Amino acid sequence: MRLSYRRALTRALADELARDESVFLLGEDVRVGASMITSGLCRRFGPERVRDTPLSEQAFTSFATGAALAGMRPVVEFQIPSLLFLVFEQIVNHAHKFPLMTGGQCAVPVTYLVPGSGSRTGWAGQHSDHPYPLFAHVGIVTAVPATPADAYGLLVSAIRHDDPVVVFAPAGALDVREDVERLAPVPFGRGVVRRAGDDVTVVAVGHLVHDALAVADELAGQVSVEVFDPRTVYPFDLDGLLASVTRTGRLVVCDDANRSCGIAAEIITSVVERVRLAVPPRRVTRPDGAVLPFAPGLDRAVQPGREALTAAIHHVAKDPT
Amino acid sequence: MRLSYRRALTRALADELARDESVFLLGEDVRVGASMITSGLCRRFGPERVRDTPLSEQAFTSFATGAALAGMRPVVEFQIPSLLFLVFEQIVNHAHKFPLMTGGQCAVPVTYLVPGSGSRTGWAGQHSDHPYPLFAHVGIVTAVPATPADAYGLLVSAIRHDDPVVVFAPAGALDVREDVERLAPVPFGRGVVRRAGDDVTVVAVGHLVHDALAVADELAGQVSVEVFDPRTVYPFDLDGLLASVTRTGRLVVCDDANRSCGIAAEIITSVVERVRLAVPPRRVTRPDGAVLPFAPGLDRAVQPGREALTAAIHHVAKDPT
Amino acid sequence: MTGADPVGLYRTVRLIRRFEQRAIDLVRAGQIVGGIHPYLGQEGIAAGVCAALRPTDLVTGTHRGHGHVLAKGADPARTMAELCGRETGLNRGRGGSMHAADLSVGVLGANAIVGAAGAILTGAVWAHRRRGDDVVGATFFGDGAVNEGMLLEAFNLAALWRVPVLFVCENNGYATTMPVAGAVAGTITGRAAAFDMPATVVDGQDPEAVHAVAAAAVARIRAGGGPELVEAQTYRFDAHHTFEHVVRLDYRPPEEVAAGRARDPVDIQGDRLAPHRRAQVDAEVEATVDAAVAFALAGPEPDPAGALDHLYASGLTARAGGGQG
Amino acid sequence: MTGADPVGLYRTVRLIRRFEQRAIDLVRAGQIVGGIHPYLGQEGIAAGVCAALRPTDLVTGTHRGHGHVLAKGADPARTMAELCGRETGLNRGRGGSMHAADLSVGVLGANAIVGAAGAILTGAVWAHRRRGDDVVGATFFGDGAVNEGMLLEAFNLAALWRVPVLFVCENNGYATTMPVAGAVAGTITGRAAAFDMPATVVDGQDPEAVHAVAAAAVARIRAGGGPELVEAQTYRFDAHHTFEHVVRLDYRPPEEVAAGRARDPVDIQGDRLAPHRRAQVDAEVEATVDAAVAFALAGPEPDPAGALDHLYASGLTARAGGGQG
Ligand SMILES: Cc1ncc(C[n+]2csc(CCOP(=O)(O)OP(=O)(O)O)c2C)c(N)n1
Ligand SMILES: Cc1ncc(C[n+]2csc(CCOP(=O)(O)OP(=O)(O)O)c2C)c(N)n1
Ligand SMILES: [Mg+2]
Ligand SMILES: [Mg+2]
Repeated sequence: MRLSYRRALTRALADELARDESVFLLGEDVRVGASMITSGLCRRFGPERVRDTPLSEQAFTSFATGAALAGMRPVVEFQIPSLLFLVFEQIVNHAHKFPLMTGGQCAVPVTYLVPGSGSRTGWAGQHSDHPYPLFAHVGIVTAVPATPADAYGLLVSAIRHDDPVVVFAPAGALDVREDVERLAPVPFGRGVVRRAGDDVTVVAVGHLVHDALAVADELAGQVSVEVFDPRTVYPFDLDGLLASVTRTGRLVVCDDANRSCGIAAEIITSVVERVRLAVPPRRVTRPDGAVLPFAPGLDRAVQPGREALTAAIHHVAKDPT
Repeated sequence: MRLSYRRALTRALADELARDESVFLLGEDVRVGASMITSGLCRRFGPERVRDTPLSEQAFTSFATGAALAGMRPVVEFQIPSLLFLVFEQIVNHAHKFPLMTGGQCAVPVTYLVPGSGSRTGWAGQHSDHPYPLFAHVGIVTAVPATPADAYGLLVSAIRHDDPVVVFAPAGALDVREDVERLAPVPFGRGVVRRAGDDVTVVAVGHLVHDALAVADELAGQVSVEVFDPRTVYPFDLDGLLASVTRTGRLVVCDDANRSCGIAAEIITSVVERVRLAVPPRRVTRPDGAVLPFAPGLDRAVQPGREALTAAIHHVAKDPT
Repeated sequence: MTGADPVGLYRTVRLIRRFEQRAIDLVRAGQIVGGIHPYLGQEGIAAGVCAALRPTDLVTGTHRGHGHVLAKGADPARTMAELCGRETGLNRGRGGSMHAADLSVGVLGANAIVGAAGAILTGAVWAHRRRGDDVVGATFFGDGAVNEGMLLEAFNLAALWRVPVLFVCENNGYATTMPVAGAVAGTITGRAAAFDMPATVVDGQDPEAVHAVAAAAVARIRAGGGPELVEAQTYRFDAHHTFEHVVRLDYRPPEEVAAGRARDPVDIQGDRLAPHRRAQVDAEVEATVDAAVAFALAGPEPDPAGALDHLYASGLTARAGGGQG
Repeated sequence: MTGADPVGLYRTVRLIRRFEQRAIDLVRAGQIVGGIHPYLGQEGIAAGVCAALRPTDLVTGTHRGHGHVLAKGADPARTMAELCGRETGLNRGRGGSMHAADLSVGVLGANAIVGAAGAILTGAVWAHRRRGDDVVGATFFGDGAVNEGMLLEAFNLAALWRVPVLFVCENNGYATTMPVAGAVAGTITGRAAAFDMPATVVDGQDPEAVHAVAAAAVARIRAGGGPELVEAQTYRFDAHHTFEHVVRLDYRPPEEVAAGRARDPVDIQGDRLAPHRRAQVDAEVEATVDAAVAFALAGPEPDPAGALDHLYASGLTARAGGGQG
């Protein structure tokens, strides 16, 4: 079956809505499906389960928390990644903290879905963030699927999970298509080697997995690159990565968030705490404190790209042990 | 002059209010001084410049942004660290982004002051966060002073700085006193070696500087510990740290934020990108996703403490090269 | 709704009063760490509103939340144990004063963030209704909270979707040190009118008056009339927080405090009972509170090894933070 | 305030209309990347309100912001260059459609986050007043924004501190695909009443009516009467965003769209001019817009080496993200 990333998300929502009465969707323009993800779902499941909300992100995020406390499994769609900044308190201070603070009296199974995270070319500074490290820092399960099958499987797992989960669907991956045999839930904290290699391990997150694969193909013959896709950045599959990096001894991490205190830092630190690398590792990320400028050439310049990744791989591969 | 950390903050505010008409304070209960930091300032500078606000954190944070755009230098006090979650959008999406997005037409010189960040024993889950890595990630200048002189100097620098600055004054440092000769601004991105040593470099943040010094004293004779206080976690004084760690070859980072994507990860990664350590580095932090439980014994168990730091230092010092 | 039960109301206000006084003693004795926000003087509101609710109905409280938790039916002993941070507490000592919760009696928790609970309660009540449960919810908040955007968003959502919620504003005249007039443009009831919610003002010092207004509102709400707001005008008899017992903050004129304290809900309700009946209830309450304190202090402190228990309901385990790499 | 200048108002609505139409052409031609939120149909509001302001007064716009920027006096050529992402744009190509700003004419910027600008404008106006500048501010927002808590908090702050701000709600009936009735419990003007702000409803399709209401409100506000709200009822003639030109979303009945488009502010105002005068203005506007497009397309694209220019006003430099370690 040929499946697009977008349709995979739609399919995941539809399957879970059909499977479990306690699942419902909440968000802005989800009935009409302005994000192109929820299209058709209102017709099938009705406006009670595909609920359009007023522009009140804080209230509807907390409404989802309350509904989850009462046994529902809300999926909240956000139209813009930075809307997560607006509801950060509601997610981190309430949804995340309730189970511990109540001494285990409750669970808060909410999924926050951000279709089109990262740069959508031309949407500029306030629409182009990719804040998954913020959620990894506060300790909320955070998935950044790279492929249609993973988009399906991670979203399904998120909905079935008993704690809050954020699913970032990068704008740069929404148009990816692939042949999929079987759709199935994908477990959290289980990465996957997308391409085997011997010389350098490249960890790539989200849409950058595809860039990493392209670069690896280009470099084939010169450098043998192994591409590791963590799928969830929290929890992170450290064992999976260590299996790769203990072989290659060389590590590059490529991700589309800001550099400082980002997931690349976390990955590299977790590795060097345990394993001696042959050469110093490298990060290919957004700059510190990045704000994406509007003009397409500037926007691209701020994002991690294939050139920078190629340079980093060459650097790490050449570096004498 | 004997100065307490609290008084140092008050003094910094008073000096800047006196020096510059464009400085003003904004926050909840700042007139009466419920946080014990702004006490006496309203009497001296009047209620127009020491402005009590309704409980409308988002509006008054953005009000400060607007006032800054119009040439003022607001200092916004927050009573609880997690209130920064509530205004995260207002700070990150607006105050931080305006200069770039307008192509350099404006500056947003606002100081966000959080007196009593981290655990105030017994205030439990929603009052005990220490979210400085979030601001380091988004690229906002973030100071975590450890001493009264730095509390003064970093707050003064923050107020004079032309970009947003967050100043965390850890609860664990508020009662520190020291003899201070001269009060002066402290530059950002300039760390300081609080104690010289040869065997292991310990980077400690905020109140943990004092714990690190105590541990270093205890270990004197066994392990010679150098204690490095970065003072600002963003920008971070990497050159200063490298000077230390290239000598010792051993690194432990001790900070009171969550582990994943925290400042400890950033520091370690920045070091290993450039320098080969003799042995794997270590982190002493809060756990991943930490929520501070109420009971004092549990609260303590979740925070990084002297025992864990001592163990980490021993481990790193003993580890064969 | 049936009429008020004068003895029941008195028992509740008296219980909250004595519970708070004993809790303050325990703060002074160092048994409650971090202090509390005493509910003294405001007891009539929690008592009156919760008497209008059913056991299956839901409530959320505030940072000043013991009264709400007790009035809704949580065990005073386990509540006091929670304040003392004991394993025997409602939240196994993980929540403390500002987070005491007992979902088994419909208390979704006190909440330490001003204005945050309204939308949470609205979602919970809506979810129950979808399942066919005939519940309503009551969410308590202070006069300070009506300036929080997140609460105003919740007003809109509840009104729009006709979620059966009673919004209860405890107007005690101050948000910490900020007087209402310095913080609220317009009025509190006007905030409700903005969202087409009926609003009623009631004397919060009179437990029966509160009960009457709440019972009428809850009946309308349960019948599908949509959410309502009640503004209960009250006065906080003691400190904003017990830290004020140590550090004097100067913001309420002594005459005002004296006048406020003169209208005591415990006496107002107590005077409605025959003296011997009142004395009887007082004795019962005393025994309950004595037992609560004893139970609390006898409870074991939680084992630090379990500090991260329940961090994830899913059973996910977090890496620890110690020096173990 | 002096009375309306019919020609001036017409010039502005016509300018905005033609600017938007040409911008849509440039979106189709791939010269404006990311699309725009067209202001078509709502021109009378920006024109009428800004005609009631002085050059030194301040405004903030919205995601649908070109009209506000132009009406307040920004250069159409540099505005169009900004939309095209050129170095010659208002923001040196760093902002684009949703962030176009020109502080030199009092435009603190369009703002892409719904409901966010009100408090920012309030702070800026307050700061100017403290310095003794006799400015007022006008902040534009849609019907969707009145459900955002942050905007409601701003209403309270402005009203409480009597900051001279005009809150202008452009009620075009929809927030993206959500009709007002599905989102707003109560009324828009009731939101103002809640904070004791006077509110006026005006026909947003009639530029002179908008101007009259705005001028009267601004005069009261400037004289110290405190903030006010104007609800301008209008209709969006085109898509929420140009992506709808590509992807059809079904939410507005065709009859409604036809009826809405029948009341065109450009014609309503144009009909007040003598035909030759109108033709003259049209020609002037055409020349201006032609020149703006030519200027925009002739402007150089910014050098990627300057991608992080102005990230920090303080001159702090950020570490780059490339593979350079
Ligand atoms: C969002 C938020 N802002 C600030 C605080 C700090 N704070 C705790 S209680 C309080 C005052 C609350 O006043 P009110 O709502 O009137 O309730 P009261 O204390 O009078 O019962 C403040 C400012 C908080 N907990 N949450
Ligand atoms: C806080 C926030 N929520 C959601 C969005 C996404 N969004 C952009 S415009 C829009 C609709 C705005 O409606 P309205 O305020 O009525 O303005 P209009 O588009 O009709 O001019 C939405 C939901 C946003 N930009 N900001
Ligand atoms: Mg109050
Ligand atoms: Mg609209």
